[in-house]
This record gives sequence, structure tokens and C-alpha cells, in this order.
Amino acid sequence: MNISFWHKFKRKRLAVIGATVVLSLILLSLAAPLIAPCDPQAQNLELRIKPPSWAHPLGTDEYGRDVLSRMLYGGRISLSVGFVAVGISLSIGLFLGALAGYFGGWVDQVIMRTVDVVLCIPTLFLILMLIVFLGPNLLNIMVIIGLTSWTELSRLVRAEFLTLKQRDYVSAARASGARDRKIIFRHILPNALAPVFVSATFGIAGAILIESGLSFLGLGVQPPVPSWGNILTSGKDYITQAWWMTLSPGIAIFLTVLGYNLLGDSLRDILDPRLTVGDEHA
Amino acid sequence: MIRYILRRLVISLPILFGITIITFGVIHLTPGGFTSVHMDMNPNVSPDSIAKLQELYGLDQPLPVQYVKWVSRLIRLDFGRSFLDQSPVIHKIGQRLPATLLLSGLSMLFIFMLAIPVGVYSAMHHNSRQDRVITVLTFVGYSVPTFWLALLCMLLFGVVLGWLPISGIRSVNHDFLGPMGQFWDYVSHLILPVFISAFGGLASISRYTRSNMLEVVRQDYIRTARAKGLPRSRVYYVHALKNALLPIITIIGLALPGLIGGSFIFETIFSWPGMGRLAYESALSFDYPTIMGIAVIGAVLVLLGNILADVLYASVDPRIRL
Amino acid sequence: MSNYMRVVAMLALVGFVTLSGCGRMRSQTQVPDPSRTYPPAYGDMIVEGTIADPAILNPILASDSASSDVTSQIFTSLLRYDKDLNLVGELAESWEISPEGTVITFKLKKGVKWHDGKPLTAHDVKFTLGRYLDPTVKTAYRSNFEKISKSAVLDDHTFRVWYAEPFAPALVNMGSMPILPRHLLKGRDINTTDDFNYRPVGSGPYKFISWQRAESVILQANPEYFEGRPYLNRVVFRVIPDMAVQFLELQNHGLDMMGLTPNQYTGEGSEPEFTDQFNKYKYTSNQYTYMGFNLKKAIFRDKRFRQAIALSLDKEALVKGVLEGLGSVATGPYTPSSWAYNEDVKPVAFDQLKARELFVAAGYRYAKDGRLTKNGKPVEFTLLTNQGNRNREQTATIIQAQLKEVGIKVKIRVIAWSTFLSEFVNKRKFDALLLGWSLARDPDLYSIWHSSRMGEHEFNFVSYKNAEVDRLLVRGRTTFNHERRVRIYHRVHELIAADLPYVFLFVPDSLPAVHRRILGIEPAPAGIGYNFIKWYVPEGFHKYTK
Amino acid sequence: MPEILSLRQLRVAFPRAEGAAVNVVRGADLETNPGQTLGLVGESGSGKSMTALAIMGLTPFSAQVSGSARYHGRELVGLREPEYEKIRGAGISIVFQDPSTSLNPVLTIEQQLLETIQTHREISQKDARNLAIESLRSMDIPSPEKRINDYAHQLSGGMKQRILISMALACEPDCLILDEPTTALDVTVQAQILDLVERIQSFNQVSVILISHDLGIVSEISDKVAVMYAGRIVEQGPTADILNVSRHPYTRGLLSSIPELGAPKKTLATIPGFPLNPAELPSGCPFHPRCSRVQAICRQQDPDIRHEQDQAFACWNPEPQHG
Repeated sequence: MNISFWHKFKRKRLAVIGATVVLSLILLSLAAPLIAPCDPQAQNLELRIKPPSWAHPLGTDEYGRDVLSRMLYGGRISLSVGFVAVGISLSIGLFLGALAGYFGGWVDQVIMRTVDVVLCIPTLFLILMLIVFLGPNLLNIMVIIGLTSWTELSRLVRAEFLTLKQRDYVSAARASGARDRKIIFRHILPNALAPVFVSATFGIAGAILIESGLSFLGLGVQPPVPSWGNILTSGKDYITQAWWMTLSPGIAIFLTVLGYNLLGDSLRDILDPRLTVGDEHA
Repeated sequence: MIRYILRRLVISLPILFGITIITFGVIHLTPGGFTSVHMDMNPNVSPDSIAKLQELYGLDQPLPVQYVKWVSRLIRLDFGRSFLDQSPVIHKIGQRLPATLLLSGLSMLFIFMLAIPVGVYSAMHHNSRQDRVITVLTFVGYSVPTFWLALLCMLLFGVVLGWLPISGIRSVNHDFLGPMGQFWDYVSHLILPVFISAFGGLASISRYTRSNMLEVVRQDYIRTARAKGLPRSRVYYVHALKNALLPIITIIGLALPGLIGGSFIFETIFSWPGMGRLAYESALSFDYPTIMGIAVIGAVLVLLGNILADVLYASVDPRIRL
Repeated sequence: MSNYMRVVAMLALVGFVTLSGCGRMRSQTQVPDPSRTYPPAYGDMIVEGTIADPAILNPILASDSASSDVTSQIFTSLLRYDKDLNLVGELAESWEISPEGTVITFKLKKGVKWHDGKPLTAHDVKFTLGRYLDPTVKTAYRSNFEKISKSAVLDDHTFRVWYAEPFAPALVNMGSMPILPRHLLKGRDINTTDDFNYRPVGSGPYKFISWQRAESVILQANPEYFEGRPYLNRVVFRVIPDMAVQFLELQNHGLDMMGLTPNQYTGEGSEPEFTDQFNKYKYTSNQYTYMGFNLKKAIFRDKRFRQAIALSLDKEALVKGVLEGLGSVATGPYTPSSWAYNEDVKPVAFDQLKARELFVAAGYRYAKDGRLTKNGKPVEFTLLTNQGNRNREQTATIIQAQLKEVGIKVKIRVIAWSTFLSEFVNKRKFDALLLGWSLARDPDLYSIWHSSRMGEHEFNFVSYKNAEVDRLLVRGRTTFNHERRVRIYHRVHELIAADLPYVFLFVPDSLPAVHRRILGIEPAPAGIGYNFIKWYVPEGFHKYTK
Repeated sequence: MPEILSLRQLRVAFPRAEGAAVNVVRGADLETNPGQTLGLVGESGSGKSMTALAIMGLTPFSAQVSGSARYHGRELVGLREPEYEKIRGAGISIVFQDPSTSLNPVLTIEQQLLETIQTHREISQKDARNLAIESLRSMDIPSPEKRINDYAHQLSGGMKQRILISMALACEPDCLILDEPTTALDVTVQAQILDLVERIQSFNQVSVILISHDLGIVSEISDKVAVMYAGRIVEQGPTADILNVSRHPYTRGLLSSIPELGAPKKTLATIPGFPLNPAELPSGCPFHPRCSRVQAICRQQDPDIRHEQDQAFACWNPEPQHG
């Protein structure tokens, strides 16, 4: 990330907006214990399903819990689902993609055929089966989303490695007797990271959406742990009478996912050397 | 050409094998399974009956034996019968596939019809105000949780405005309508689900078209075309678009799993009688033969679709000869 | 910035307008004046919402409630329950139990016909029983009939079964067996008679017309039905897998009838826009929700501890919180709709002060931070429940909060049904469970409470053992005299309630809503469905005229 | 003789968010005459291709073009796009450096030729086709009626360049810009293409601008030569004069690096230093860091153009006229 990157970044309004939205939501959830007005689990059955008021700015839910506090704590869960899932898929995708791209031959064959197999089963279906059979809890959800979404990434990394390993500096490193591991980590990987970074940004957005979709089917993070997905889902049954129960989680998910997507899209524009501004003839 | 297709088919066999292993492995992750889901807590069903059922379904045998039996039946194109309702799996899939293909095919069509011009426009006005507005708008569709948007639209267009039916594929009195009435009945039921799923899928294709266009537009042959004095529209819509669209054929191939598998979230919210819901329901009820059948048939269709996409690509792109 | 903000603002606005505007409901249709009476009329159709697609329309193979809702309109059995939950004849004109209780003879009504016009005879009954007992048939109900030693057709309209020993539930089991047509199924493998399993031919009030998988099942009134032709011409079961959508469909008049959730009943469902169009009903169901303790675990062995926990839980608050007040507090293993229910048993009071005293009396101590401890260790346990049941999740959440008030830390684990059963319940690896029982009408609870039923896969998974209860349960199922059985089961209710192997929490109400154009519905202890064939839409109010 | 194209102080600049704009072309003055070839020579990055693009109105989106470029007296700088489209291909044509990427890979040669003709002329499909075949034949393409159905990937590099030239000439423009037309081709093909260029100019009375980094090639077929360095035309004049009595030290340097045909192999003189980055020009004369005749003033001020006889050059301390 050099000066020119930050320079371009600052000029991309959508990138700045996306980053601002994402960062503020992350900060808000990190600060949840400091700013949440109530205990997210504290029930008050006298105050069930009350519209927004000064005491409860986003209203209360069916147990009389404060929706704002639940949103703040739920943000921690939802955002960490995104981060952990992508962390897992990044590690797998990078590792397998690097192996396949760098070594080629049968290693490549085995890895890429595995990718083909996984790609033939719709990802959501695979996630669904795994969650049904392993049970929906926070850890399972993060791990399963991570385990099923590395295929695109590994293809991407492999392609980067295939081009980068032909570069002169890699040949030079090899000629000077550098070990494979050093070549992979020191010489190739850093240069292959840009598209990976972009893909990870989209991945986080996708994972958050998947969690909310699973919640809709009752297969997301299980109550009483709040996640934006299950807050939205529990509000669903009250959608005609208590709009505040779905509005805030719906908008929070929407903003986060939109933020990550705008960020990812702009990053792709910035980092993709093929799309550099001023190079096109139009 | 035929040799190419044959070779691709042969290469696909190990992939199919891998798919059978994965699905079989995944569904046997949980101990207990089918009978315990359905009978274990029913006070009217005795444990003896459950043991008997386990035996009837062959679930008492060791897993490798079950796998070999299943695969050897698969080879003879026998997908077995559903545990849940005893009907042949192939029929169940046959009943559900058309609804899914109708819905996802139409929304796919919509997505392409909308996303390609939008992507081209975005590329032509690259980095302008219009481009940014389009970027945000397309991502809006992708970023809203589907079921929430669907519920809001159902409320607005169904309950409040009363313009459209809320869910299902046709009305309950569909059989009594005339041919035109039946047609409109289908159309009105399709509008909301097609619109919402297309809205959600717009972003990826339009972004893809945009970046392809941007890449193509800086090729030398585009400069040549402009240097010949061709009008801008011809440069973009003939010279650039034709090149930019080629990779999209492969995208259709990649979109096939979703097209065939449908989305169970979507089909559940719209009470759509499709494959996605079948997959979801059979997973929830541990209906092993159905789940495995869906996975295998889906994968076969996807493999065939990919081959088709490659062949199509080759026949459209003059640089490739099979 | 401006573009982006505008989009967000627009979206929020759309959401807002949508949600606030939905107080108004569209198509208000003309409904009959409730203060007038209308003569019954034939015709029209009722569209009923169902959450799941039926699995299979052959009652011997089906084990899901969606299937039995449909098949109960198509098939008939020897006996049925009337509006006051008494057993009355359906196919059977009369029945006779031998004095020692081992032989039951059914006399069948004459002139009953299958939907295809063939006569229904005692041979069909014998054939059906044979299928239930056939080990190759994939039925879950074989054990209901395993005590039968012999059966015989005495003549075309007389059928007899012999039991090796007296078995009180026999009459209910035999009486509720849906009869299958022998002439269509004889000599075939029932498991795979697809033509029949998906296009059933029965003898009930409605004939099968069509079934679009995952969409709808359509039935047509049977003019030949032996109890009279139903007024409503058609019944449509529409599959809508999401309760929120089902309710939207009801409001949009895409459905005529559905079971409401408590919050639908009290929320939107009590607005005049809704009640102008729909009648809501409320009656107690035959199921209850409980928290069961693993009595094998040391912590739950002490009855005082269990009592203290029961005292700590505000059951009324649960009924209010989970069921919006639409239900009652459970007092024991029977629900108020059963004749075995002992009205003298009162629910455990909510008294956390007394609970604290009881904990202390049982040797527990309160630490400075307010937590309950035993031998210096804080008391905590895990409450398991199955995933996918919102009521149970809600209940568990409230229990957790209430027990926290008396210093007990409860961890909630929500686990997928299959794993829940196979890994935790069947292997007895749990502290406490949150579950419910849906009871049959016969009060025989041998399989749930008898101490011989503690094996893996068996239902006494809390390992409850009480010699008197064991004895009473055996007596109850071998006694035919109703008064004696009432006394026996009242005692069972009392004993189990006192022992507290479960904390009995609540009995939810059934909350159906039916469109107001449909008349003839008379709520009774059995609910509203018992006289379905008498439901009608008066002339001039028909909605589906074709 | 009236000029076809005349450039006056043509400038192309790329504005930057920080710092001054990068001037890629810094005031070029050129004229072309019918039936004559002007050779534009310079190292890569000297701005010669950008000059050509500026004439065609094909500079990148972010470039700013100023100064004047007149075609038959008509100002091209700032011309509206639809007007420009009428001139491109019909008045001024250009052939780019790399024939392998300059043809659209998914359209046939016929489609690409015909669209050019039909854009500029009201002509039937059949006539256009005949015209296209004729124009291919005139470029020495064997069996053009067959070749015309081919796609780019089916043709050799030399063939593609002939097609591109014939495409450029299809609507009979009077000005043809050839931007390094032979660089991407092998030596034998190079010679054939150059022959072709000479022929074109003689029988069509077209004015040709031949852009190349190779003064040797340029000098073979040009009537006039202009040498560009760092975005400026540092010397121009009749080919013979430039070859014999070049005044600018840079031109001298270029000349001494041409291998003489038939001469015994000897070490070629090279110009010390590297071509400059247009974003980081030194003060004064941009050539001074590499110049053997550098003086104090060279470091401070960029020299103006001086005209002496037919030659023009920008140098404080030119080479002597007869040396």
C-alpha cells in the first residue's frame, strides 16, 4: 500500500464512503459495552414490543429487551461471523491456491479437481446440509461458511501465482538458491495479495448475508445470543405490528454489506492495474 | 468437436465420484439421522418399530456398505425412493425442477437484459456521477437481506396496495380460469419473486460487464475502430461489447448451480414449489436418498452445463477451434 | 456523498411508508351479519394454510401432521371423537368389549362406499390391520397393534380382534386406525403403491382431486358420504412454509383459515380490520411444554432442589411472555382437555423467597455475589432444547433470566433435532431439557413414565421411578371401567406433579382463524374441526363460485 | 504548395492531482504536403505517438490538448466528436504499431473493412465489398476474396499490417499517419511494408507521416524529417540536410547510431544516458544532461527554435553547419 494507493483511494468517493460505513459499524460494535444503554439479555416482560422512545431509542422486542443494545452486541457477532469465515476461507484459499499455482503438476491437478467438485454443488446448499447435520451454533456457522467459500479464492490465487512465478525476480531468486517456502512467502505472495484483499472484502459482505439468510430459516446464530440476522428474523413475525423490530437490523445488515461491497468494488478498481485511470482510450 | 465433448465427459467422471463422496460424507455426519428425526419423540411409536424401520431403510448397515450399495444403484440410474414419502427420488426432482427453472431462468434473463446495458453504460461513463449512482443502486439490491425485502414488497404490493398476489406459483382457483386468465395468473405470481431475485443478482453481472468493457475498451483494436471514424455507439456496442460479452457465457455456466439448485430462502419466503425448498426440506428431515439425488443430479446438470458453455464459447469465439 | 445518502434515505422512507401504511387492509369483502341466521347452502371452497407439504397421503405410511390433516378428510376409521371427546362410531355402528376385556367386536354400518363406488366391508378392516402388522410395511405405528393375538371377519359387516391380555388403549388404537381399500391394494407392496399413495381413494367426506407438490392439495366434497354430503364443495390445503407469509396471505384473502401464532392473535389479529373479516377461536390443546431434569444427575436427585426451581419460575409470566397469555399453566402430565386431568392439582406457586429458603434448607448457600453455591461451587446447569421451535427458544430464554434471579446460572444450548435426540437425549447426556409432549386422547402414559421405559430410545429419559406410579400405570392400561381409570389417572397426575421430574410449564391454546363467510362452526372441547362437514357459506356470500 | 496538416504549438498535457501537469508534447510545429512523406523520429517517450493521437483526437480521456492542429485549414483541437468522426478514416487515417492487436479478433476482415467504407460513404453492401477486395488486392494481398472472410488470428503479421493499411486507405484520405508500422514485424516483411508505403505516397498523392524511432528507416523514404526529444521537435528539415548537416547534437547522436549498410561492422556510437521520463524533466534544455556540447545556459533555459535555411532546430550551441 503505497502513497499512490492512498491517493487513489481518497479520490474514490465510494471507497471512502464504504470504508467509513464499515469502520463506524465496527467501532460501534466494539464499543458496545460502553455505549449500550441496557444489558442486551435483560428482559422486561412488562415492556414487550414497545415502539421507539427516549429510554429505548430503537424500541423493545418480544421479551422487552432493548433493541438498540441488542443491535450493538449483535453487530459484534455478525461482523465476527464475517471476519472469521473469511479468515478461514482466506487461509484455505491462499494455501491451496499457492500450492497449486506454484508447484503445478499433480498437486495442481488434485487441488483444482477438488475445487471443481466443490463448485458443482451450490454453495448455499452445501452450507445448509452441513449446518443441518452439524447443528447451528456460532462456531459451526463461521467455520462452515469459511470451509465452503474458498474455491473462488484458490482459483484466483493460483492464477496470480502462475503469472508471478514467471517473473524475472522469481527466477532470479530461484537461481540464487532460495527455498520454495521463501520464494512463495517472500517473493510471490506479497504481490498476489491485492486481488485476495478485494475478494476478502466481498467475502465478508457475503458471509454476513448468508448468516442472516440462515437465521431466516432458524439455522443461524441461535438465540439468546443476538446477531443481526436473528434479530431481523425474530422481528419478521411481528412485521405488520412492530416495524422497529426489523427496520434497524435490516438497515444495519444492508449498510454493512453495502459498505463492504462499495469498498471492495472500489479497491478492485484501484488495485487492478488493467483498469488504471488514464490508460483507456475512451 | 465431438471428441472434445467426449473427452470432457470422461474428465467429468472423477468429479462425479468426488461429489458422491462429499454428499454421502456430509449427510452421515450426524448420528441418528432419519428415523430419530421422525419417530424418536412420538409417544405413539415404539423403539422396536424404529429399529425395524432402520433395518427396512438399510440404515443399520456399516457406512461403506451403504455407500457402495447406493453408488452401484446410481450407476444403473436408480436414485432410490425417498424415506419420507416412499416416492422415487427422480419423480420428486422432476416435479420440482420446472418451477425452479422457470423462476431462476426468468430472473437470470432479466438480470442479463438489465445488467449488460447498465454495465456498458457504466463503463462508457466510467468514474462519472452516473457511474457512481449505478454502482450504488446495483449494490443496494445485493446488500438488502432478501427475505426482508421480499416481506416488505409483499406487504406493500400485496396487502397494502393489493396489486399482486403474495406467494405461490398460481391461485387456488387456477384450474377454473381461461387460458388467458391462467397465463396472467402465472405472470402476476412471477412478478415479485422475479423482480426481487433479479434485483439481488444485478450487481455481479453489471459489475462484471463494466470491468470487462473497461478492459476491452483499452485494447488496440478499439483504438483502430475509433481511428476509422466509426461512431462511438458502434465502437462500444459492436466492437467492445462483442468482446466483453464472450466471458459472460462462462459466467452463465458458473451460475448454473444456483439456477438449478434455486435458493431455498427465496422459495421458502415465496412458497415457491421448487428444488431449493425440496433440498431444504429433505435436509431438515434427513431424507438421505432425496438429498443425495438432488446433489448428484444437480452436479450432473452443472457439469453438462459447463461443457455446453465451453462449446458455446468456442463456437462464438472465432479464435478457438475445438 | 449526496447520491449515496439520498439512496439510503429513500430506502428507509420506503420501508417506513410500507410498514406504517399497512394498518389499512385492502379488499374488505362482504360477510354475513353475525346477528342473523342463514340457512346452510352447498358450494364454495375453503383454503386452509399449512406450514408443510404433506409427505404422503397414505395414512399407514405418513407420520407427519400435514399428511394426517389431509388424510383425515379422505379416510375414515371405525370410531372417532365427538365434540366432547367421547368415542363414537364412525364406520362402526356399534362395538362390544368382552367382559374380561380381551375381545372387541365391531359391527360396521351398511351401505358405506369407497370413493370409487365399491362397498366398504369388514374385509377391508382386516386387510388394513394386516398391513399394520406386516413387517415389510414402513409404518411407524406397528406397536399400537402388537398386542393383538388374532383377528377375524365374522361376516361382511362384523369384525373381531382378540388380545392376549386386557389392554385399555386397544379400543382407541383399533378405532382410530384409518381403513384402507383392500380391492386396490391387495397383493401389492404398500410402500411403493405410488398410484394410491399420491392419489388416495378413501371413504371419507372429501375425495382427492389433485396434489401439486409443495403447493396445494385439493379435495372435493363426497356426495355419497355416509354421514351426509359436506356443504363446502372443496377444501384446499395451501402450503406456505413461513408463518409470517401465511398471515400476510390470510390478510390478503389468499387463505380462509390458518392457525394463528399468539402474537398474530393478539396483535394485528385483534384490529377491527381483521376481526371484521375473520372469526378467531381459542381452545386448549392437548400438548404441554416442560423442563425435564435428568434425575440420574446428582444435582437433580434432591426433590427439594427441583421444588425450589419450580418455585423460582414464574409460569404465569411464561404464558404471558411466550403465549401472549393464550394458554394455561400446566400442572402435571395431563392437560385440561383430557378426562384424566386432575383439577385438584394446583400449579407450583411462583415464590422466589420460598425457593431461596428451600435451597438453603437443602444445603445450598448464597455467595456474596448472590450466586447459589453448593460446597463452595456455584450452581449451574445446561438447558438443552431443539432448534427450530421459537416458543421453546423463547421459553428457555425466559427461564434463564428467571433462574438468574435466584442465583442459578443456566446455559442454553439449542441443538438440531436429530443431534439433540441421538447425542443427548438417547444417550442421557443432559442436565435439563426443554421439550413438549403432544398427547394422544387415551391417557395411557406407560411409555413416558413407567420405570421399565428408561432404555436408550425410550421415553422415560429423565429416569423417573416411582413404584406407585408404575403400579397405577399398569392398572390403568388393563382396566376398561371408565370411572376406575379416571381415579387411577387422577392419582398418577397428582403423584407425578408432586415428584417434579419435570417442571410442568404451560399448555398452549390452539388459535385458528376462519373467514367470516364460513358459518356452522361450533367450538367445543374437541376444537372446531369435528363438524367440518357442517360448515357452510350461505347463499350470496360464496367467494369461489366455480 | 498548400499544407494538408499544420501543427502550431501543439501541446498535450496530463494534469496530476498533486504537482504540475505532465507535458508529454510541449509545442510541436509541423506541416505536411501532398505526395510527401514526413518522418517523425524520436526515442520512445519522446511524444511522437502522442502527437499522432492528438492529431487524430484519440488522446486518452484525461489528456489536455492545446495549441493548434489544422487540417486543410480547419482547426482540429477542440473539435466535437461527431465532426471528428467524419475526418477520421476519411480525411486522416492512422495505422498503429502492433498489427497483431489492432484488428478486432471477433469480427471478420470483411466486417471491419466494410464498416469503415460504409461509415463514410453511401454505398451498397455489394459495391463496398468489391471496393474492399480491390483495396486489399492493391496491397498485394493474395486471393483477397478469400482472405476477406478470415479472422485476424488466421493471418500473418505482415498480412494484418497490409490489411490495416488498406483499411486506413479504403476511404481515400489525403493524410496517412503510420505509427511505427514495421517495429513489430520481422525484417523481410518490414522492407515489403516500406515499399508499399512508398508506392502509396507516389500514386495516391497522400501525405504520409511516418513515425519511427529508427532514423535509418525514416531517412530511406521520407522527404522531410522531424526529430523529437522530450515532447519537443528539436530539429526538422529536408531529409538530405538532416542526414548531412544536422545541427542538433541529439540528431547527430541518432545519426551515428545508424548502421551503414554494407559498411564493415564497427562499434556503433550511442548517446550516453537514458531517455527521459516526461514527468521529471530537468531545467533548461532537457537534453543537456546527455549532451556533449553542454554550456551554462543549456542548464538554465530551454532554447527557442531557430530557423536556418530549410532547417529548424532548438539548440544553444548547435553543431557547426559543416563539420
